[in-house]
Amino acid sequence: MNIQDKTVISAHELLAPDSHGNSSVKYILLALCVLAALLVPVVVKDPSHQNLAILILMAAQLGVAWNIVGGYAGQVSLGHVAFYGLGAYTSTLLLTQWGFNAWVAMLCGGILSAAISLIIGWSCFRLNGHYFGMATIAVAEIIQIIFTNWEYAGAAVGLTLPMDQQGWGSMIFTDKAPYYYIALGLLLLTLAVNYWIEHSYLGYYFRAIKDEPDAARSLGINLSRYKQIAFAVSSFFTAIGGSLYAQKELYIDPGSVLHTGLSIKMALVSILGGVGTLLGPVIGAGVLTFIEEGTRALFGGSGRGTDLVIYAALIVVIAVYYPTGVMGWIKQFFARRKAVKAQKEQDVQEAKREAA
Amino acid sequence: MSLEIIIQTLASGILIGLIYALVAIGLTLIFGVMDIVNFSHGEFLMFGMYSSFWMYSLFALDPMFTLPLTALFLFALGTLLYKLIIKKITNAPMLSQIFTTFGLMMLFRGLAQFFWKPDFRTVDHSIVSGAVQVFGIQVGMPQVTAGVGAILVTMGIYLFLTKTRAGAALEATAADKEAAQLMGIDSQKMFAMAWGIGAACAGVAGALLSTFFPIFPEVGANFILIAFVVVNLGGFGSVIGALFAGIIVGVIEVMGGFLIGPQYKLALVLGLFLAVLMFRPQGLMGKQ
Amino acid sequence: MSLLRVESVSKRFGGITANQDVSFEVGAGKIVGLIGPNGAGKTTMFNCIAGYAPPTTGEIWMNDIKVSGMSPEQCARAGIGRTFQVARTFTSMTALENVMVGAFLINKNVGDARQSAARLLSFVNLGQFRDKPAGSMTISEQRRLAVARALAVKPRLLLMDEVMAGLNPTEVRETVDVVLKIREEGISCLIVEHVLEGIMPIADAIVVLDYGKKIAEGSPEQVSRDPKVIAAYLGDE
Amino acid sequence: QQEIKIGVIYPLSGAAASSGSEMKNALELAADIVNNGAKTVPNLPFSAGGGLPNLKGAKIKLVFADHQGNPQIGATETERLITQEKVVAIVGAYFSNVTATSSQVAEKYKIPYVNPESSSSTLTQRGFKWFFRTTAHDDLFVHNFFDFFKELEAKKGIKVKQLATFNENTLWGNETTKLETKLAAEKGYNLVKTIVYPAKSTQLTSEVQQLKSANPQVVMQSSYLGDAIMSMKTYKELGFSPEMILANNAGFTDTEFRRTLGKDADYVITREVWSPDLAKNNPLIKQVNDLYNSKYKADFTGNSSRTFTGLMTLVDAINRAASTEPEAIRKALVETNIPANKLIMPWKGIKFDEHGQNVLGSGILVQIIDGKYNTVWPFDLATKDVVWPMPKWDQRK
Amino acid sequence: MLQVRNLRVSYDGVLALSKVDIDVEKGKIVALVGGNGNGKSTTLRAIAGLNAADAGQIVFDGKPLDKTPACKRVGLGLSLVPEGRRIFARLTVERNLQLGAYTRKDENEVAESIDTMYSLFPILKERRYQLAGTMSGGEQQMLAIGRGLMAKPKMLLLDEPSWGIAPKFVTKVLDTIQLINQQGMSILLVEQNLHKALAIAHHGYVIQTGRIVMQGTGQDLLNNEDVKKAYLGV
Ligand SMILES: Nc1ncnc2c1ncn2[C@@H]1O[C@H](COP(=O)(O)OP(=O)(O)OP(=O)(O)O)[C@@H](O)[C@H]1O
Ligand SMILES: Nc1ncnc2c1ncn2[C@@H]1O[C@H](COP(=O)(O)OP(=O)(O)OP(=O)(O)O)[C@@H](O)[C@H]1O
Ligand SMILES: [Mg+2]
Ligand SMILES: [Mg+2]
Repeated sequence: MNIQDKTVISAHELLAPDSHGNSSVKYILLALCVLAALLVPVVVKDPSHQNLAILILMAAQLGVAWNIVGGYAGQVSLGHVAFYGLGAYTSTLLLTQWGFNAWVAMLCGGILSAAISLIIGWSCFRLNGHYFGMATIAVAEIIQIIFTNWEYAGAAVGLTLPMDQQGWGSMIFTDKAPYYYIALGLLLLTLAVNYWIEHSYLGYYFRAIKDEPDAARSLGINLSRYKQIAFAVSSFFTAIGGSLYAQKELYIDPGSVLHTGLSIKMALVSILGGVGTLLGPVIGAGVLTFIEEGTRALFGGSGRGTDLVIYAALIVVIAVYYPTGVMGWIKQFFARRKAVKAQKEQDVQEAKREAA
Repeated sequence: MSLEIIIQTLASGILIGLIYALVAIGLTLIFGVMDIVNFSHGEFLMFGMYSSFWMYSLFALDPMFTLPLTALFLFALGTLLYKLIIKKITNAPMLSQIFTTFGLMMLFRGLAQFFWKPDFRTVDHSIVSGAVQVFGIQVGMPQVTAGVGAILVTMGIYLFLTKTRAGAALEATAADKEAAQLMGIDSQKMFAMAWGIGAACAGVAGALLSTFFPIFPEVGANFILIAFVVVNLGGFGSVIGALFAGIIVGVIEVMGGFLIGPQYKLALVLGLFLAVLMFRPQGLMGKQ
Repeated sequence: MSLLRVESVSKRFGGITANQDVSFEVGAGKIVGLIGPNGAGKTTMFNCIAGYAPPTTGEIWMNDIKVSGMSPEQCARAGIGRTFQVARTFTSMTALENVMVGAFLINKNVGDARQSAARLLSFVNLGQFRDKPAGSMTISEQRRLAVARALAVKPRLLLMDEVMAGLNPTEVRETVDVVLKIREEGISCLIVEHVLEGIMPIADAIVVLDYGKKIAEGSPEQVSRDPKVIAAYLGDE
Repeated sequence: QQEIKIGVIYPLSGAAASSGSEMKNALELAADIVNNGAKTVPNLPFSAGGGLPNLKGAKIKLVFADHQGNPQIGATETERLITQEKVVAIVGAYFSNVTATSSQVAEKYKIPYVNPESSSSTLTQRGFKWFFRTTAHDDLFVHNFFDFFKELEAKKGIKVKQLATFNENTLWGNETTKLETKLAAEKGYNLVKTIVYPAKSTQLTSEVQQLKSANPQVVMQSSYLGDAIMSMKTYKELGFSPEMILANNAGFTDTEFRRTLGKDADYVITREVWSPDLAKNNPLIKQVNDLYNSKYKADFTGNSSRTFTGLMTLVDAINRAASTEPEAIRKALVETNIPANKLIMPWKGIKFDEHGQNVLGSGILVQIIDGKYNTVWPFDLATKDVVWPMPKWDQRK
Repeated sequence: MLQVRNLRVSYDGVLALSKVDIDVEKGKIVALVGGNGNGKSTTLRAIAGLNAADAGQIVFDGKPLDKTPACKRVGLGLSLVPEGRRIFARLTVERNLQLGAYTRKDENEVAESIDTMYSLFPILKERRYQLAGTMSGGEQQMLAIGRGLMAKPKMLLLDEPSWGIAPKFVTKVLDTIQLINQQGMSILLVEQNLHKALAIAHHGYVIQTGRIVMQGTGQDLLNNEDVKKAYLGV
């Protein structure tokens, strides 16, 4: 079964000094990006645009979290929404039923999700490729069914967060800006953890497991332990993303936080940007959200689903023509330039040799 | 639970299970040959249903008579789809393949809605209608026809794969595309054929379903998850596995729904599926 | 003192017996060749020792640790390194990164791992391929890379499955040198090889399998004179 | 000339798109009547055309948005409508869960939100100030069922004792089940079976088997179209003949339901809010329905008529406010008092309580006979006598 | 029989072959030798059509092949036993052999050929219903050779046929090659067992970093000092 991602590139490679200028330039660029991101709510006043920015950040954060297990470790989970929903439900219940501080509730949701991911991983990691993907879908569906029927969690009716308890303790605001900063902070945190993983031995282990699990074992790597680590970290951050959703929309139900399409979207974001790369999901989230919101704003009122048709067509075109995502495309671009150069040199040398 | 109810639920479960199997066989075939999970398979089913519906509503042709046409139409659609799109992602990473077929799923649904409106359509009078009485239980005639059709098609596909040269070539291509080429097998043709046959299976399932199931752009969604479970349970790539798994899933769903409560019937099927995977990670009849 | 002890190991796959009651030892710092006709059960024996396919009966000991029944990763931690008959490199990584993955077992620090990996690459004469993606190396290069990778976990015993296949005599020589250097590091080697020019001159002992059974054991000279071995394996030349 | 932008948010794509497009039609008709007039319906407010008289003939402009049945998209789109399109009020959003999130956004921005057709009773229990619902909600509809049973016994001597509920597993089905269970207990009925089933099933055999073995007199059912059709087919196939199927609107009031099932759809009673035969008591209904029919080749349905009414109510408020200021519109909405004869609904009028709920709305029950919906309850509005029990499957011709 | 002219092949822009010229006359064995990674396999793959040529021509049996896809070349009588076996792991041994004869129509003849393969490699007969992937490395190699022969090609391209084969059998394999050659099949052979390969070859080419650097009769090359030093380890 061919599930390896042959065309994958590492961010390390992409950001390597030789391909993108030297590394201090890189850091300055990075700092500028963060600064720009911090200024968005100050510059963009329109709440609807701010909302768009938040949606991008949230989608990016989910993509980055998914990427840890789906991209780096190559365990294509198609049921990540389970953790998203668990996070959203846990924090909301703790907040509304137990009066928890929202931040603590959020953390609890993350920890609970990570713990549950260990159980799921324990049973599913023996499965290969598509079987694993399907098993995760099944788990997510089961969790959705449970929540749809669980009275305490509001069953199909869902849960509402109290809009009147505003403030940082309950993480409920009328303004968009606080949500924006929370989403940004969360994204940066997830990226930082991801970056750290990628550059530590874990990142190497994950990629090794993805490429050749059998060979990885011969090097003393306990496959399920490291898959578990990837899965747990990933589900922790996914759950936190779910909590943030609940805090922002103030209403959750199984249809909105446990919907299978969302799992796919988390993966799409990564794929679109470049699987197994640090910044790929961020770029992917930007592109996807723009396509999504753009087509809906432009064609959504027609009543014939034109927006969906265009959105879907775009996805297909991107998947077919840019299978390695934006990052892969960038890399290919540079690689081709390099190759053309090398070819020329080779030809020149050949000509010289011929002449000699 | 009386004996009558047991037999009745069993019969209903088997009949719906056969339909699941037929949908799943197309999926498993495409997967087996190309290693691609076709998320848009439910939409093939939907196209099959619409094909039957339109021939019925425009020309008053019964879905049973137009079934071969529907199969042919879907075969053409499958091969065309392969040539236009899937061909380009044959060697792409698994994730972009998922991405592509998922996009196709949305695209097909969108197109169906765009052209045929989101309304529910039905074939209200077909030559197969009413119910038959067997062993003291009632079973719907359309369901029985569909079940028989599903068995026939499955057997046909199985014989085709195991007994014919083209079947062997398909298997070889599935195993190693490049090596198959070295045997003189045109792998492009094989892939196109796999998509054609896979789509045709879904088309036939659609035609059979159209006599008793409402037709609407999103109808594929009702079947696709179960079809995936069936494919997995049977083992990716195994036609006979899909047949058995389909029946098992159908029976569990109906029986479980009756005994435990309908709201948990899908959970039950999924739970069983996970349990089986724990012991047989490659599915019931899958190859390791 | 022997490092590895294989004690009457049998391995069956359904009706096929791949190994039957095989016993032998590998001494510390020794090179032992495991030879035999195709299908004699050599690779299977490797899989038993390295934990990939537990023996049906019999035991395998590494010093005082019973490794039969342990998982591959536990075997690796117990000091058994291996290469595969099919190279199985991490194709999306560079040569250096491949070796680093191995090095992390000893030291989780990335910088240290990079250094020791670079050393090992030069050790197997792949220094110039440092940053080449492993997927685009030839099969024989990948095998040598696999040797470096296996060495990175600092094994006390290295199992090498046909690392000299597909090499021309000059390249075989180079590889032999690498094996000798490995022994100098104090690492024992158990080598499956059909390229006898490569294994016979350097082996301290040879074990011969045929149809899963051990048919001969001894020094290379003894074994190559053994009529049973000639009949089953060497052919009369 | 001023243009008044009103945001409307409905499921225009996805699973519920067909209902969505129907409601979109109704809204466009309403807007057209207000802006361009309609001579055939002189009694309908604003049918003179020429926009809103109190706003110097300002025309209304509908800005459509599609929420795809997704609560998050609903919220996002509502925000877009408010901040980008600068609409003065919102009408939406059909699905109760989407209405929940999108009305929350409107509440935050202090923009009036008129909800013509979401039936979850919780929506008006949130203490919102900007939320107004013109339709009656599930609570009331379920009460209607039990009132019907009581009157059935009192006036027709038909005794109903054994009930079963058969509702789909969504917000709507769940709330309905809860209420039905509660009321059955309170009013002394014997609830022999409570089934919640997952929507979008591929088959309903086990559910019907359960019903059959519980053997209730009446099945109270909530299903959308696909499931409604499939359940009827399964009833027939398995020979399940309760005395009555008392449906809770949705799939059972869809035109396709009758078309597909033909005779097999007969005798089912379903809760409705509107029916063309009501024209007997209120000529306005026929006039407006004819207009709609001439334009879209279909009759109004419970949904489209309510949506129409919702927008007309909002327009009435804006006109009375004589301003496009949200606060002024809200005030006008609070003071709404539209009499029954200005409506195309069988309601006593429109008047909101402090929660924004119209207290004068109500439901009706219609029975399908010979492929047509006939109002059978309230008895004083009935156009046909109720047929009870429905004949067994094997005794129909 | 086969003329390769000015062949140039690259992987992702990196040149693997440049200006390769090779001729194989009808009924001859031609050996292609060279060190690791010098482009031997690439040459064979390009001839078989698995790798697209950037430039150059391949003419087989008088017919230029540049437009012919790999699968059609088999029908013309050109068959490759690829490096690394590439047998169909999940199919049985016998099914593998049958597939080797995919382009042949006459079923009886095919059955006969299978028997021939079984007599050539008895282990295959013993394991005919075993899944090919569970065979030992060397067994798989034999199966790969047998499968290549099943096409009854006019010309056989062999990429390291003795890879992983026991010494006793290597001789047998090379003998077999000579035998089928004597029955009229042309052969282009890549083999690291230089002594044996050049001993049976009528003609040989030496390839280095993607270009042909030397050619001559098998014996000439064996005696050549440079070859001895570079490849024979003398
Ligand atoms: N999973 C398996 N199932 C069935 N038979 C197997 C399996 N693995 C190996 N065998 C059989 O066991 C025997 C020994 O195989 P093994 O791979 O150990 O041989 P080997 O000595 O390494 O041969 P070679 O030199 O050709 O690589 C072979 O006949 C093979 O067909
Ligand atoms: N799939 C590939 N992608 C990129 N580069 C490749 C690929 N296959 C081979 N190469 C490169 O092409 C060159 C020639 O490789 P080739 O396999 O033809 O060599 P060879 O002579 O057959 O070597 P060996 O004796 O190891 O089989 C090598 O430098 C190799 O790295
Ligand atoms: Mg072996
Ligand atoms: Mg080669």
